[in-house]
Amino acid sequence: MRLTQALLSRSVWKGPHIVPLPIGQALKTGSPIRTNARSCTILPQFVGVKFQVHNGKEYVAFEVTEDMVGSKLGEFSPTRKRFSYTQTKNK
Amino acid sequence: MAITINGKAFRAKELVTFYGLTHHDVSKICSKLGFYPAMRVHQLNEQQILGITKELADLTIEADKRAIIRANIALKRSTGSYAGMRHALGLPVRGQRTKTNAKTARRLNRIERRGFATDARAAQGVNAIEQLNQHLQGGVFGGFKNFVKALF
Amino acid sequence: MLSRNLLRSRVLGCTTAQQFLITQFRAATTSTIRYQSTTSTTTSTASPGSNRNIDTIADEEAQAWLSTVRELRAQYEDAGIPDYESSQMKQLKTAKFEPTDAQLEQYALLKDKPIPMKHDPVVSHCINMIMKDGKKSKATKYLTRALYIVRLKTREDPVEILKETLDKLGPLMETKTYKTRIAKNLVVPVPLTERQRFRRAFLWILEGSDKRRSKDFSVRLGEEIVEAYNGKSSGYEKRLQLHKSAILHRAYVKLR
Amino acid sequence: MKINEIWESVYVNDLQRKPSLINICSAQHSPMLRLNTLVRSSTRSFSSSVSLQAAPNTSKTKAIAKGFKGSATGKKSRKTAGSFRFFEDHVHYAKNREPGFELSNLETLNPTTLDLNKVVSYSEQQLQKLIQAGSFKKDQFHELFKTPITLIRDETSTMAQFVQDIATTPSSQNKICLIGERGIGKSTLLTQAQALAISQSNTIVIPISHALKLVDGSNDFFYDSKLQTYTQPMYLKKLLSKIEYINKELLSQIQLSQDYVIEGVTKDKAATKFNQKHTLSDLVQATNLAPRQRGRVFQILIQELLNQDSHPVLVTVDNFSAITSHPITPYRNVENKQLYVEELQITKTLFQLTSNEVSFKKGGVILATSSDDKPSVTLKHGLGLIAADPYTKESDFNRTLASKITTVKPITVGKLQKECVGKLVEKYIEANAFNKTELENNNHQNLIDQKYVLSGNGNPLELLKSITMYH
Repeated sequence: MRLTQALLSRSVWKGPHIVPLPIGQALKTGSPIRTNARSCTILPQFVGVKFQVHNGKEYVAFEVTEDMVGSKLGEFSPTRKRFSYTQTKNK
Repeated sequence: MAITINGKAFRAKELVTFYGLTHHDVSKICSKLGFYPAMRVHQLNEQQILGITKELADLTIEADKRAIIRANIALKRSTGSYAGMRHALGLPVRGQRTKTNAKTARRLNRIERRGFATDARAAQGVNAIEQLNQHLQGGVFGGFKNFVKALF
Repeated sequence: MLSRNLLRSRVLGCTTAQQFLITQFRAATTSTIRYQSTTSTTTSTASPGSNRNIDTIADEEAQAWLSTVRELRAQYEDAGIPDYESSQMKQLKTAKFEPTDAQLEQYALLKDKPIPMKHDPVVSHCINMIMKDGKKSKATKYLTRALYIVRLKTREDPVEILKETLDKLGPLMETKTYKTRIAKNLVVPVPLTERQRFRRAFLWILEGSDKRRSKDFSVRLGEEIVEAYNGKSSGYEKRLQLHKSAILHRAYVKLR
Repeated sequence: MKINEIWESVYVNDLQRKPSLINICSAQHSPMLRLNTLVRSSTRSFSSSVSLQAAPNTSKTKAIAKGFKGSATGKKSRKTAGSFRFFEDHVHYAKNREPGFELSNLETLNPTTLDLNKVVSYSEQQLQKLIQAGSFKKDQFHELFKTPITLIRDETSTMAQFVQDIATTPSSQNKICLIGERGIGKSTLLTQAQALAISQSNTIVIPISHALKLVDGSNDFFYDSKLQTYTQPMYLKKLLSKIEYINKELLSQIQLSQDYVIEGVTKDKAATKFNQKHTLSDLVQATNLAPRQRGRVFQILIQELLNQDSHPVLVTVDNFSAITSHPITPYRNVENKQLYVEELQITKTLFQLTSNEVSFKKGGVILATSSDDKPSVTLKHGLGLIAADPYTKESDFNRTLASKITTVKPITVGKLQKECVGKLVEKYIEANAFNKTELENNNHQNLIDQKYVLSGNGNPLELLKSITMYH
């Protein structure tokens, strides 16, 4: 990852965008965190936690790995489906 | 150097630019080797050319640079992020429209990104320094060196 | 002290007339009158904070200001709107220009003389042929520079040389094709006027100048004019071609 | 040798001054022809450390000069004909024109007889040296005449007085800067001062004809650790050869005051020794020195001239405003930081002279500004013409440089009187510079009145333009 990309997107003085989430609990129980906070920055503490992030319709589940740190939760929950043409409506 | 061309010292569109070499890099190399701003390519001597190749050897350019960029894209893909997905689909990554345009993305965005090739040999992964030497000894360089114009 | 109390009582009383005066007063004391200001002055005078400002002003000063304001008001009410129909105004409207004797004399002297032309007519014709996108001054610069080159190469008056060249190079006849409704088209030789001849000649010169090496158009043009003057321009072949074809079709010349 | 051959050989040989060719030119052809030879030679030549080390010039150089498009195989194909130059250069090049008119009965510029409002020419000796000094510029319409002419005006006497003063007083007291609008004659006055100094016969002239060349990055440079400054060998080569040509006899009269050893640049080149039997001329002419040693030669030359008091020294700088307008040069040091003008040897020496840090025992400095340069507050404030505005940008106002020219006296060059315009118009009529129709339609006085107005009430350049560039 290029450092600048993370840095350029947001003023440094603000720090990362942190949303209060029950991380400790999730780590203990291993239960997934269901959240709508797509804009929450993934912190190093999140590694190993399972998330279910809302994409506008449903909750997409994924597990945070080390490589994901620094990006947002929403990046891993795609909001759009690829258009595919179907011949009949009843299919 | 120079040969980059868009750099301050030697301007020659036809000569090679190296992938990953910025104007600032060129400026730094020229300053370090003591070239003056209006200097022209044909004024370089053997020693100075060696100096340039030495400087270039310390920079990540051409194949190395391409490898880095490919690795970055592969990482994004492997984490399953949105950016990685868009690369895989050959679509723009940063929210540009796709109804029209998006031609650059369609050309460039893929997991094994090629990067801009400076010439055929560069695309085949010929070592940068080898390439420079080839250009300086006859070949493309020989043909053009007399038509390199000063910056002014 | 009295006046200050008076003022204060007025401010607190807040009758409309009093408010107006105070408004004027405040505006004058801040030395800028804010006609367009959105923060209305009337509301600010009514606020208790404004009393503090008034307290700091000396009695005489306040009186002086108030009296001036009254005076101004009275003046404005007396004078009313300026009268644009007054005799002075009418005079200005209907005033006529009367030339002096000296001016008349000069007029008589210059009456029959034409205004001198900016350029020689042939030169300005050439300038117009060079001109692109209405950029006349640029075209003028090109031609004058070219003529300077001609001057240096020949050491003679370049305008004369240009005229002579155009005269030498310009074709005398041209062929025009008329459509007859029968099988064959009619090719008729037509004599050209001087302006037409110069036009064709100069366009050939421009054509020839494009084949020269300099990146500077004025240099290419200057050199081409000199060459054409010395009889070396490619335009002479074109001229010959035109003449040949005219002679070929001489049978069709309309003499009447 | 035909003229064309001479030109080609001069041009092709990298424009370097070849004594033999110069002699041929001077022997057979007009001075204007020589003027061009020398002006060509004053353009950049690849003769420095860099170019010496560079690959040898092959016949391809010739190909460029002649405008051929040569391929690597050496096959040449000529596609177009004619000159490849731009207007200014084309007009300046003797090959492209017939010899100019020779005005009869012109006196030469002479310090003893300076009649006001008189058109004069330069003497043969002055002309040769001035041409070599690069004093005649491209846009001065000298090509109208066989040899350059000049007008004696009010300011000429100021120059004459100045040249007299430098013969007796130290240079710290004689520093002037010519200012004025475009085309008003600043460079011409500078040339007149040089000519007067040359005819004074014991004045050493150091001419810097295009100050812009010092600071625009067009010459090579390197850091001379002994001198603690950046030197410009290519520029110095030209400057030293100019100084040597103009002051040949004078320099050979000045003996070195101490021994100098100039080291060879490589092991196989031995150090060159100069002792007190040698003169400055020997030093400047020394051919066996490496290009990298030219900075040292220049330093010794200036040092010796500062020490002596037998000969007055006149330093002239044309386009001086280029230096004050570009105090941060495009040259960069090893750390990729741009160099400040005072880090360069020649400009440093100039500012030492203007700020009285050093001073010739007898001598003076003439600076001439150019209106082509970006106007800078530095120069005007330095000369005391405008007050400093604390809000001026750093790029427009360099306080350090301004403080170094505070003791320089500004001399404003004014417009010509109508009388002078009349005198000049007469000469241009004589030289056939007018259009015929213009001469036919106007009487003499009428013509002068017209030209006076068209020249913006007496601007010489505008006057010339209104005559030659108006049809």
